[in-house]
Amino acid sequence: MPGNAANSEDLIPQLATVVAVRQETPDIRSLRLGFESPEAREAFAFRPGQFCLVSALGIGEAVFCISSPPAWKDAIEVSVKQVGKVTAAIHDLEVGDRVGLRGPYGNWFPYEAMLGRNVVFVGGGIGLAPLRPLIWQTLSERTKFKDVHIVYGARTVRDLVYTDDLAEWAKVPGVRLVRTVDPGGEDATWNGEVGLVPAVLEKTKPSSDGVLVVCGPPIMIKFALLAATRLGFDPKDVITTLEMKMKCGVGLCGRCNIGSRYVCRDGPVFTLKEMQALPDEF
Amino acid sequence: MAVTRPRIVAFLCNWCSYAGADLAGTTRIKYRADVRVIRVPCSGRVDPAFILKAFETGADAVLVGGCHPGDCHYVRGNLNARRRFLVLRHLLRYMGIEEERFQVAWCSAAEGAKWARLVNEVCEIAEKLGPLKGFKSIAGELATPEKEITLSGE
Amino acid sequence: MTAKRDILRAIEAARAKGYVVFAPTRLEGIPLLAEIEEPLVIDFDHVLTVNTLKDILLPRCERLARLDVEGSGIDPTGDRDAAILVFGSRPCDAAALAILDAILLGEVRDARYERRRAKTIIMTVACSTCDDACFCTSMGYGPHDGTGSDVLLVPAGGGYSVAGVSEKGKAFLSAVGLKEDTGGGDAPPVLSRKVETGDLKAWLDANFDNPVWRDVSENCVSCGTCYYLCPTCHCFDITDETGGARGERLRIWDCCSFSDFTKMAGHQPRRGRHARYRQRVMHKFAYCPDNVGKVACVGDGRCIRHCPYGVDICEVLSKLVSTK
Amino acid sequence: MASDAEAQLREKVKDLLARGKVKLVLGYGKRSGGGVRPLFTKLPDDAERLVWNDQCAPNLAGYLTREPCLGIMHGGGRVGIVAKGCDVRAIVGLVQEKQVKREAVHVIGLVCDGIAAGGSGAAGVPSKCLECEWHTPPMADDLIGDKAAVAPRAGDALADDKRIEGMTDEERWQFWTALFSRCIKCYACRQACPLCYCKECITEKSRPQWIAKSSTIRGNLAYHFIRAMHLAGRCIGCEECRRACPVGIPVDLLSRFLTRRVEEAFGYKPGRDPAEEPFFVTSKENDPDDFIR
Repeated sequence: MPGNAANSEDLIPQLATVVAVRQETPDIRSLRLGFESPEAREAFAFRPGQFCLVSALGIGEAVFCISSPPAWKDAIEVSVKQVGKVTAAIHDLEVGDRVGLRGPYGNWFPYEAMLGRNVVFVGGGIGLAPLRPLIWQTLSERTKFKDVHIVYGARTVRDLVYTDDLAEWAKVPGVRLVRTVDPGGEDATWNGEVGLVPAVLEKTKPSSDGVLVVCGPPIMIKFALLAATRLGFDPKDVITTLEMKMKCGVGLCGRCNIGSRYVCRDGPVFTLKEMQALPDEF
Repeated sequence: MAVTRPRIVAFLCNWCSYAGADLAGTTRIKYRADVRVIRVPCSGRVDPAFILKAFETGADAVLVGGCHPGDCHYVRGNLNARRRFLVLRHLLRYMGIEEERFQVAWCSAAEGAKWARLVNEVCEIAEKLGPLKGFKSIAGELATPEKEITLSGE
Repeated sequence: MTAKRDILRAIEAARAKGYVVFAPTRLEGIPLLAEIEEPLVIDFDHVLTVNTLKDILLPRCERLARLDVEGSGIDPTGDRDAAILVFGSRPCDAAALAILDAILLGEVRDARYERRRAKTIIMTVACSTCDDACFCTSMGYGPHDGTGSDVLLVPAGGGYSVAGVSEKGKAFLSAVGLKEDTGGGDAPPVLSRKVETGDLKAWLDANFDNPVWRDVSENCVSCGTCYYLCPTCHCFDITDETGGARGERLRIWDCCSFSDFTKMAGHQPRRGRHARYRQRVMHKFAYCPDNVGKVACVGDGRCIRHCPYGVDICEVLSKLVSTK
Repeated sequence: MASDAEAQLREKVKDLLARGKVKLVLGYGKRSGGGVRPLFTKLPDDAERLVWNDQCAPNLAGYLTREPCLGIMHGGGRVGIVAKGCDVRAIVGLVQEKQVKREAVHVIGLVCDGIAAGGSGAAGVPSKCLECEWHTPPMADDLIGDKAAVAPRAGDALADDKRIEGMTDEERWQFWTALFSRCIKCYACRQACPLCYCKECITEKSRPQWIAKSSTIRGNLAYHFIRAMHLAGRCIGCEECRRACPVGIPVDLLSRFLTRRVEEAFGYKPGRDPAEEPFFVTSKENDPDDFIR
């Protein structure tokens, strides 16, 4: 049987090298992964929203969204929250260590469809990671969009990720950045909002004539989607990216389905309209 | 002469045997260097899974050191463990692993000399039985290669 | 009609040509598809082997790569090069391959499955008997069906009629010196079990939240028997196992009835065994039709035969469609 | 097993459900194509579908630690269960280990003189039925059947064990590795076991990964070894694991062997008295210690 090499998957990662590590929060680290050669990076062509699988060799493989914009040509970044066996092993890695890397997989944010419109980004905790490349891409072509609105929150001040990026984004003309922490998560120097992300989103009343992109923990996504609906957004303009347990990343291993849609293959990016057609099992 | 040295894993209670091993060291009692010590809070902490893992990953014998009855820091940890260890020895034998490969001893913080003797004895047992082949035969690709240590003057 | 001894001779010829041969044998009375060295050990009298062609084409444990943990090396491992002949599997198991092909060789192709599939000849021996768990006819197949087979042998008056079903099968027949010889096949056995699933897909699409899922899954204890013995279940896990500096990356079977199948750190989207049982039924009878246009069930009946607690998929389906 | 026992059973269950004494009765019903399977009896009229015969192999005690029984018991309701002597021992074990409150189960004990060969998947006469000491359950709220009518089965329940004991270490290792290399890790043995009720099994733990996930002989042996230890002195020998195994592994051999050694050394038998403390959570000063250096 002749195989189409491009779509033939043997589940074997390539090697990549940890070239930089940044401690984002007490339990989140961002790793910059460099490739064996510029050609290998070139071949790893991705768009914001796609994900990859990173292996700690001998420990296992886990799924991460690519949190750096495609424009960074030297390396890619993933942000890893320590929650289990593989993520703990990845946290133990140091600059110079090697990892397995597989991808990019999945679909991506509909960037072209967002052009010329108001855009609202809503992130919670490490859920800012998949939005980060999209935000950078959007801001690099700022003039092609109307209002850009970013609402980002975490449990506490210490849990906010990409604080340098947030500062950069706030400086871009015409970007409204609202930061928030959950009640009780503020400290003496905090000058942002205090409140849960969906509530703060509603309070900031963005124009519903635009696209809203949201990512965060599952429970936050659920409430943010409700908030978006109340604000009057069209379900097909509300976009999120979902997480399910994945092993293969390409629609073969059979575990990341929600209804008949596979998050790895048909997602991870879904519109609210698409999600409304899925059973409530995510 | 190249010889294959036995690999002994010892799980030692923090409150007694571990201190006993320490004492053996500070009083400069010589004993075999083929033992790898793992400190545990109590012999009662030693889960059968630890022993299995030790054998699975290349140990030829396992030694557990705990407090003498009545001395347990947690009152009954060693006594409860004693039941488990008795059963575990039966299981090992039933599976086809010589039960002598799993040894339990009560050894207090004052018994540095006993510790040294125990290690030597368990080493001798392991040498007499030879390398534990069973687990190595099923480890396949993951079998730890036997490290041959060249000794001079022995 | 072709005599049994000629068929055994053809198997020998295949072995001489370097084929690795799998065939039904008995292990302590249990019919199992296993690699054989000698055609005389083949068991012709069983209804269905406990294991399926999955054991050969999508094995329960397969090494993807050797890992050098300290030196950070990944060394992909291949298969044995030898061509494979599976002799004596049943029509339902061959039909399952057509379903697996649709799933695993679709938009994204499972490279390892594809390679093994390409070098495997499926020489099916049609059924002369069936048991009360068999329901292939209800799923659109039959005891003498050739779907998925390369060669189909149908019992015929003590011998067999021989048909090359695929081009690959026809070529194999001429290579081992067996002539096609169709006609004169015995009448197929008549199945006692019949399940009507007419409106099933529509029912499933509309009833994800129906409380009846709790009732039909009551007996299920969430073991993996039905999955692991199912010829079409194909979900897998990828795991690393290490010993010191060496490791291997393995692909192993996994099962939607296990609670850790979808469990992530701090989030379990599929809670309760009714939800996991529902996933199994939905996957076979709704999601696969949506995705590849085929129901992922061939009616081999293993899940009924081997369920320790009598969960019967046919009864479940009937109960579902009759529930409002 | 007389059919009047079946009639009494139906009567009893109907009455319990009708009077609201229990919300659910776990019993046996007919299985399509012969044999029996568990039947969740919820309405008084469902009692007519209950059966009691020598095909009733499944031990239903495992359902007590699952939904919907758990929910009923947590809500203060009671669950009825039809149980043979061996099954009742599992319930006793669950009570001993505080998984089930004694007052939350209504045990309908049945005098049993053994399961038939081929009963619900068992290939031969279950070895548990040979020389069975528990024809009459050790604990019951209702007892059905005639104790006097029980005819013990002849046969050597320890035949396998004697054979294995007679082997050399080397032969035993070969025996087990050959046996467990067949294991496909479907976990039917664990799921069928009434005493394997852990919410998270050690097989699911990954930090550290005690048991290799794969069904290589390495992973299989580790699984069965640890499981045997977890059941030592707890296994009541109901053979559900053996009955459930799709590839015919007599999974119970290890745990039953260990439980017999526990009995020899400590005089402890699991599942005989709900007031007894479980074997492994306690100890005595004078426990055997001749193996300790």
